[in-house]
Amino acid sequence: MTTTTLARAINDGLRHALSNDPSVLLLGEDIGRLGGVFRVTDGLRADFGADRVVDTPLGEAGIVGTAVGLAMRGYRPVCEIQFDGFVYPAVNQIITQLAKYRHRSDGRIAMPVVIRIPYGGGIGSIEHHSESPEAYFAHTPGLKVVTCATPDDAFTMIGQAISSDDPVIFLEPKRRYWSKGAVTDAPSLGLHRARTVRDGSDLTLVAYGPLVTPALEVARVAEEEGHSVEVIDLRSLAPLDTATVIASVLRTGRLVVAHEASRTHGIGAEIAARVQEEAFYALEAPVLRVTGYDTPYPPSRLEEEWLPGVERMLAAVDRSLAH
Amino acid sequence: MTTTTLARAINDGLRHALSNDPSVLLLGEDIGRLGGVFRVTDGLRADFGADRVVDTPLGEAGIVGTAVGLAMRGYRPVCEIQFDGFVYPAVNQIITQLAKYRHRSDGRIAMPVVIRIPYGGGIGSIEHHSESPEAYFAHTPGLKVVTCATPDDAFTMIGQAISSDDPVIFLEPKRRYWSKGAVTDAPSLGLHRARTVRDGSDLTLVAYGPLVTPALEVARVAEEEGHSVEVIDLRSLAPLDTATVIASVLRTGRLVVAHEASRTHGIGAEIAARVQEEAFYALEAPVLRVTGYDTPYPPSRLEEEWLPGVERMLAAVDRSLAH
Amino acid sequence: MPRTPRTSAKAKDRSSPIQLLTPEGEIVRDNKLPFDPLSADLPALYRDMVMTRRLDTEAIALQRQGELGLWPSLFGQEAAQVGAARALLPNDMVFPTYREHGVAWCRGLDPASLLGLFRGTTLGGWDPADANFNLYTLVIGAQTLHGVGYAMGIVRDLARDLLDTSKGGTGELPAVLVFLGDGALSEGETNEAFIWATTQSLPVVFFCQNNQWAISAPYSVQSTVPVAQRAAGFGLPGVRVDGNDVLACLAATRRALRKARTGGGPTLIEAFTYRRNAHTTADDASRYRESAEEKEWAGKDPIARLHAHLTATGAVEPAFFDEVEAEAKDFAEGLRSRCRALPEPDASLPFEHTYAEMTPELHRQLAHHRAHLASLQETAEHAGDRA
Amino acid sequence: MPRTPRTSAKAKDRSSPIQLLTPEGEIVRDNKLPFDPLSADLPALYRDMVMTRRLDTEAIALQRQGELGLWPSLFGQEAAQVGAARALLPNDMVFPTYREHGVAWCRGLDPASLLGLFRGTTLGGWDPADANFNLYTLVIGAQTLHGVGYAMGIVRDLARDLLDTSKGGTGELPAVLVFLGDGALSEGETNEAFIWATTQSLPVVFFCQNNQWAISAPYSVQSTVPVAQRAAGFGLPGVRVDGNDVLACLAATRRALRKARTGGGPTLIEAFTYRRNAHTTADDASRYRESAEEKEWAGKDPIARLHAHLTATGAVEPAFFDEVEAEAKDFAEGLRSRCRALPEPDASLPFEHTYAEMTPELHRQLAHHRAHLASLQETAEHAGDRA
Ligand SMILES: Cc1ncc(C[n+]2csc(CCOP(=O)(O)OP(=O)(O)O)c2C)c(N)n1
Ligand SMILES: Cc1ncc(C[n+]2csc(CCOP(=O)(O)OP(=O)(O)O)c2C)c(N)n1
Ligand SMILES: [Mg+2]
Ligand SMILES: [Mg+2]
Repeated sequence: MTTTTLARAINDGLRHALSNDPSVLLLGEDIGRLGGVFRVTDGLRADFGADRVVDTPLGEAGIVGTAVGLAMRGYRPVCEIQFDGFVYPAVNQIITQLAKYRHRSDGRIAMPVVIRIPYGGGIGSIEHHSESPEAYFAHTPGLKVVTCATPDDAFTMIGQAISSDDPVIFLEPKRRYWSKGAVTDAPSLGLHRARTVRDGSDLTLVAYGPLVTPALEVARVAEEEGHSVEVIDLRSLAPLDTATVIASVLRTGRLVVAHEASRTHGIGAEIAARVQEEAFYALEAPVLRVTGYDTPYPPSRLEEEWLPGVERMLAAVDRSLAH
Repeated sequence: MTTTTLARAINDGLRHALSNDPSVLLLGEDIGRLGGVFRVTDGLRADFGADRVVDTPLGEAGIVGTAVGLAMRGYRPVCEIQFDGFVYPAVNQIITQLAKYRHRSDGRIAMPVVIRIPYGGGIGSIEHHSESPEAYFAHTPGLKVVTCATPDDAFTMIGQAISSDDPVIFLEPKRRYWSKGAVTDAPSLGLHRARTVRDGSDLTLVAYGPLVTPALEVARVAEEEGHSVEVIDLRSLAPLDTATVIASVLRTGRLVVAHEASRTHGIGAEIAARVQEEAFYALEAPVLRVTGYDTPYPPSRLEEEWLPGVERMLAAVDRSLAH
Repeated sequence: MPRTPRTSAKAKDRSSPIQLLTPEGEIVRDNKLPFDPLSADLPALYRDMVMTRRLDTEAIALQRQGELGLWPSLFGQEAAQVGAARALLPNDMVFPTYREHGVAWCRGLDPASLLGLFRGTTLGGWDPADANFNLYTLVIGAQTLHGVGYAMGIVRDLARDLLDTSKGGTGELPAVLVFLGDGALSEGETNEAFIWATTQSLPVVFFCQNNQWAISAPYSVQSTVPVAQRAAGFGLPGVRVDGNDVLACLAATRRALRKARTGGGPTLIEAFTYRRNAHTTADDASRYRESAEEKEWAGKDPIARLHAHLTATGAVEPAFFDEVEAEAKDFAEGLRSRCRALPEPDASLPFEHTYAEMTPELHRQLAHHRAHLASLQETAEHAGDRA
Repeated sequence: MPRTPRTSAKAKDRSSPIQLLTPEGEIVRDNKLPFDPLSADLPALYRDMVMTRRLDTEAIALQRQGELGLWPSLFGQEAAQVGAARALLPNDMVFPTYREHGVAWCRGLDPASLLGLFRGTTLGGWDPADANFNLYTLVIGAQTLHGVGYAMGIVRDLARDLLDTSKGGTGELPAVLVFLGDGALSEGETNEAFIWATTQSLPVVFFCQNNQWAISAPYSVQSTVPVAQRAAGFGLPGVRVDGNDVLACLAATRRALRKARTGGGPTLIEAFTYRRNAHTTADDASRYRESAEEKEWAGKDPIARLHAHLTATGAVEPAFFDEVEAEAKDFAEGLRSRCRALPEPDASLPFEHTYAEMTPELHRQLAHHRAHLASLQETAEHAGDRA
């Protein structure tokens, strides 16, 4: 067990995969010589060569499109998109090709492709560098979407994603890249399972990626106020581990979902829809959502307040408990 | 008042806009000489010239990207995407540019651009020709998304969309192109208002685009069985006219939402999330969804059963009423 | 025996397509594309083109009879497809668009399997590994990047010693042959494919059938210069051949593939041809083009010119043509019944093929769907009960 | 007085960039790009470059002081930007990337307004109509299509008699000048822009600053041939100039803009230059390139060579240089304080600027947000109460 940053944990996971499976290779802009703008691929080109850690031309469609072709030839490409806001040129290849190939080919052709995307706000950056595009992908049949909140999960999940025979959008909470934590080699949860990171009995608080840390803080503060909040780290956004969430809500009767992405059609909407359907009589209050607003991401001087944080989550918890 | 097909009603609406506003122009693949693969732009090039009804190169990014530039120069471009499944090469321009320009420019630059997309299944076509991509756009702040179900609305709404100073994704239910109906010049509803197309008191059934017709059929059958179903045609998917839906649910206590798009993160999820939040105590049963499944669109021999239709809606109505 | 070819009269005009077999059926020489006519099995090429055309004609008929929903006809493009395909080795990989029925034929793909996609029984229909012929791709341009990525894989297989280049004695890589249309040149993705292929010097050949139309858009909507010239901008060689000349297509593709296999990098070939039918059976070409143009191109028929050549040179017995005709007729009849016999898809397949394993939600949805199908069945059995 | 220019020694090498002002400060002639040195105001160009560099230096300092989050430096590209910009007429429209601070300077944009974007107070910062200088675009390549669309609008304005081309006596269209980087050549959208511009013969000039790096990717990752050669593939003229030579950049852009204005269609200009700083203040160039390369390019400095020329020819008094220096110093000081004075954005702006009118949902969300802000305020006032 070692203590390391989330970025380094992913680096370790990539290194592990590159070492163990010669069919793994990395593609992306600036991932080689530079080691990526966040240094997540630092040192990998030196150790595995430019053929396996490929500095690509500046074209996201090219990155994903060639990954599709590589997968057809038996490779397991791991693509890096430099920032959340730059994934869109690749969306045609992702949605019409990567997501659909298995189905199109009557199950014959697998697409074991991982697309790593640093996502989310809070780093004081400029436009297109702070977005949360997860719902676009989670709405797309054929894709899997996961995100990690701790170095431990980061290490384990990147490995699981690379082993997956389905395409995985792997979302990295960029403002947590430098957060440190223990990395164990304990037997781990399946890639598509949510994790209850704190037990509680009065209310269920669901978060993922960058908001797991503030969600735990919310539970701590709530406890001081006499409320027992259960916190679930969703981890997998597609498929959703509805079972874990519903089991919790059946006990607590109350649910708040938090994410940075815009509210309308965000992950919270789907969870609310499922929970009200499957735990209708257990709900003592409506499912509440604490999310980014339905505006484009604001200039960074506004982001601290614009982003859902501890205060807004606490307010929602209070509101739910008051029902 | 005349009776015409939905396709022709849009054609009339486009003609009207081209006649009345010299800053309107149409861009798209095969819209000129051919009049579009569905003939929606039939005759317009002959009447308004190749500079205003522009046969473009085969590139959707180019279509929307140049529309953005035209809008900056004061034009009101109306883009046609040939089929739902071919919008994705344009998604970068739509999401990072078209949707965000007003916000980026501190409100200075308007993007009065319409993107017309024939969408939905049921016409026995091949892959990429039967999809329902509305949720991607409805999740994108800065975009408006509307769809029509009747020739009357088609005519009115395309005109309203072109007059809008915001970008509008205009979804045309392709399997209704040949449906006939009256086109009035009655004073019409705002572009972003839902319409109650049938009053009822036991349950609210929300649909839009291609599913409004079967929803009305469901209400008819239900009536024979003694149940009074209110049918709402949503018309606007972004913004959602939540007020109309909630007012209805406050009366009926029951809600079923139907759409062809995949279930997870579809429009139904957002409606369920809002209604359970805002009409929590009025709901006598969970909000139910009747939707396309979470698979890619199937080969056409399977579509009739795969698509949500009268039978599946009726089953959901029964299930809700039995709660 | 072919006569010693004379030099093509057109050879001097730089941009005019290279021709090795004239519309009159004469084999000519062009220094820009050296070719030994003895290296080609002309009767076999003739047979391929006739069978390909018959496949096409038959599919159109099946569409008219309601057996297929749609059919994109290759009529007029037989030489381009057969010429390109016959340059391939078995371990080369092909990335077609949706119109390469003639390439499929030459690869030995079961022609009936091409029909499922257009009949609506599948979105694919064959195993790409069977004949090294990928699935059809309907999103214009998308397959160009797949072909490039596949070629990146080949190069890496080589580095990993996974390629047995010693056996068979070629000492060469497999190559990738990517097909695209003239319209596809306008999609950004296609241009990215050129960039990736060139900067990595990949073993890939882009074969563009410039049939001069992208549905209703004449080539002038896409470009002011020939397709082959696009290559110059990206630093890969471009070559323009008469796409109705099976020998020129064969020669150009052979040369480009050889270059690719030996590490010489990619090539863009333009086969200048003509889409003699409408875009698909759903299209009406009379709305956007002149029948005079269609007539003109009828006079440049790719099959007729090889027929003329084979006849003039006496390379085959007259009976040969009858035999091929008879074979095509048999084939067409078989195809018809095999089309009707294509298996209907099972309703659970979309659920099962979305992921490697069904998710819990898909399990639920499939259960729901099965119940729905059962109730439909029931409704059908007790028709009228409900109303 | 400039001497009669001699012919450039490099003029014979087709692919070497055209140079009109040598690194030693000598004006030379190149038949491929005729230019009358008297047509340029050399001291003014010198001043523009010095002020531009000072703007850049100052912004870097502001970033170090924490006043800006980030700054993309143009250091080394002053000649390319000033040369291109000084070829513009007022009613021409410019579509920059995010590095064209020198172009902004020449257009007369308030330089302080460039800082808001990097300070995080706005995503834009100026009205594009004020100086016919569009907002910065951060998505690589996206602006190329905007420029092309804008040019389509110009042509249609002409058709609608909305352009007063008679007054001012030019009889010419406004033109569009689109900037892009060498990396941007690899995005599909950029290539689509070439297609649209060429097939419609639009009044647009693409000005590519090939600074040889796209963050850490050397140009060899993007292409095996010079940027200007890309043009050939699309049928538009390409021209390659020394991007550190303000006269060559001016001359090439002038010629291309004139051509565009008179209906001659688009041009692609490659200004071969060098990004002397890291990609942005957040980048560390030592991770991916040699300092020897950086040193080599320091020797080709665009300002030094014009300084040498002005000194050698005695075109300006020695005091001129001091005056420009003093002006730059004043400007820098003013910029610093104006940066700090940039207005903080109001929290309601994102809500108000998402649509022309706020939707009901946004009204609700803004109300919620205001309540949230108020409660934060309260919490701050009664700090510690909660815990
Ligand atoms: C991305 C995309 N946009 C639009 C279409 C609709 N479409 C199908 S075929 C076609 C024309 C293709 O022309 P070309 O590339 O010349 O190939 P051809 O049909 O002539 O073989 C178009 C526009 C599509 N399939 N994909
Ligand atoms: C679509 C997209 N992908 C990736 C990025 C991240 N990025 C920002 S600048 C840059 C390099 C651009 O290089 P170039 O076009 O040469 O311009 P330069 O920075 O050299 O001026 C990259 C990859 C981006 N902004 N947009
Ligand atoms: Mg074509
Ligand atoms: Mg650069």
